[in-house]
Amino acid sequence: MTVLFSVFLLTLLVITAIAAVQSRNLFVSVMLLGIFSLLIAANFLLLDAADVALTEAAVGAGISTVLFLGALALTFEREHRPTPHRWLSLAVVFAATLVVLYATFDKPKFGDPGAPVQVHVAPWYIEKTPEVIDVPNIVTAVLASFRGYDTLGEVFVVFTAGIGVLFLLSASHGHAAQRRPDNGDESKIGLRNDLIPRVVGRLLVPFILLFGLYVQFHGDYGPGGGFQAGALIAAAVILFALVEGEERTLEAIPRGALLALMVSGAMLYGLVGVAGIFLGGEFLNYSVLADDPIAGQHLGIILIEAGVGLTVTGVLLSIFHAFAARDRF
Amino acid sequence: MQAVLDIISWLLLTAGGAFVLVGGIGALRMPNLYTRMHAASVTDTVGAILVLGGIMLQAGLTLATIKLAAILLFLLITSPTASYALANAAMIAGVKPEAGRAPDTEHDS
Amino acid sequence: MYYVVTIATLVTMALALVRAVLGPTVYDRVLSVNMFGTKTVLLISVIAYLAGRPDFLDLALAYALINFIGVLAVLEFFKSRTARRLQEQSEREDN
Amino acid sequence: MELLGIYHYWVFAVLLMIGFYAVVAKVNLVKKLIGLSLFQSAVFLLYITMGKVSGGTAPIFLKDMIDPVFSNPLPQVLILTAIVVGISTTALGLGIVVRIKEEYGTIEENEIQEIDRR
Repeated sequence: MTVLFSVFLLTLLVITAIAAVQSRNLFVSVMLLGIFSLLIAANFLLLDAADVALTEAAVGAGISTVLFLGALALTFEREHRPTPHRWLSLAVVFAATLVVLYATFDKPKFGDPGAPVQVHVAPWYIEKTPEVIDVPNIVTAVLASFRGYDTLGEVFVVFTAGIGVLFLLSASHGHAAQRRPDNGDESKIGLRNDLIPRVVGRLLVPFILLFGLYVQFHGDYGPGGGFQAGALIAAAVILFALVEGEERTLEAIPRGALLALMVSGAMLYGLVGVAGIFLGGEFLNYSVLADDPIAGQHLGIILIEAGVGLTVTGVLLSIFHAFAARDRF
Repeated sequence: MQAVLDIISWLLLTAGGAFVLVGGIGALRMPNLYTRMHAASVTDTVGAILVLGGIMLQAGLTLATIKLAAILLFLLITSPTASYALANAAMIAGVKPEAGRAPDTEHDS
Repeated sequence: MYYVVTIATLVTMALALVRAVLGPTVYDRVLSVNMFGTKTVLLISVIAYLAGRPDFLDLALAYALINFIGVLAVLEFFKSRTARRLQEQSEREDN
Repeated sequence: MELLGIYHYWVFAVLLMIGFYAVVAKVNLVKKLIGLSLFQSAVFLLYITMGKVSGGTAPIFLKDMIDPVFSNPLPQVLILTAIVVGISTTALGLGIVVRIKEEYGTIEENEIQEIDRR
């Protein structure tokens, strides 16, 4: 029965994707992308990937939509030109689809416990997690401890992407340096003058922050962790910015603080690794952080998850502010 | 006792499913934006109360029930707010509510 | 019994998707995105019990909160666009 | 049932190619980025699909579990980080698009090329 639900959701997924690509109105595409994200997250859940579904929920439906809209506000809302050489592209894509479809017949059967992916390292992780690390969530254990190097790399990629966006969007305008006159008229109609969303938004922000912290620190025991928590906390601050305005958000958390968050998160991660070396272990070996190896692992995981959370929050919020502060012209 | 609870929760779940479905059909079939919004809000409020209430009865007195209550509370706060903001935005943009089968005049703009 | 609710929710999601694809106004699409979000919350709560994993409810909670932010962001966007249009219009009339 | 098992992979293939079509055929740069995120999501779906074990459950120990079968946690770890990296890189792409719009006044690829040729 669950398989049938999956099939239904997957079919909806394909319809959404086609509609998103086919629409000439970019708003519509972005909104359909939001629906796409909800659908694919439901699919992840049916495929037993609760942590991934939570990440997709926090990132896809909220932050991704906000960022795309921020970019659309600075560019155009519609595609101006019809697709050139449409039939040629379709033919190429069709041929490529046939090739990929042909390849799918050689894939191991869906859900086969004997498939090559399932027999190599994964059983070892599942077997060793209770014994070596002793946290209930195996995904967190693999993410933070067994494959700590990978995650360190990912955190630095996120960090670099954030720095890149800040570089790109802090440049001043090239030829047309006309500034938007700062009159208050324009925002009279916006959400921040609308009582009901404002009150409800203000009411919800602390709860989302609290939930973000819960996800951050409950990540060892249930679905959650630094990446999800970072995205959730960033979403809470974005909600605050929507109902209270950019200026007040920047008063509460100035740009410098966001930059400090980004840097300190990545630094914290790196320092935990280096601390392992100084205490006589290898880089990112948490067992030496405390007298008891398992307590050391727990401490290490909490610290690096905190680092991940700080960096992700800082980067996503910096990107949001960079888009929002850019003048339209 | 357990059987009674089960029956009540099944009734709630089935009724919830029915309301959700009716709201969905309404959102598709109604003639213009405001009527559709009316149909859609049924699924967000009554549907959610019934479905989550049914699951709560199944869950009994556990942490899960508290989580379900929190979900229900947030849904009951957020979805009317979203509906209000949507109606407000549409109104300002000039989508007027009309009686009868108003043709959809304003297309994506 | 969970199956009945799941199927009803899935069908409603499909109907909402049809509405999102058909439009015709952007506001109809926002409406269906919002509806889609709340239906996903219900779906996930039900699936959590169907699979016997109550810890999945965290996900439903996250969805209920995040979906609201997405919808508000879209509406804020439309409102500021409408405001700009109205302003341009009044400036044109002044001249 | 045999076909249902392979359906996930088919959806992966079709989604991948829808994203690919948007990237190669569309001239609008934002649309290309939308295509890119669809492409990304297709790859995510493939990984998670491969990690599923029939009769398995999410790889989180609960107290009252007796001899549980877990789906593969490794693809989930990879994709979890990839989603956040994906949104950061998409944001970088959007940043570049915004700068292109400011310099060229357009985000349609062929118009940009025309301006460059002048």
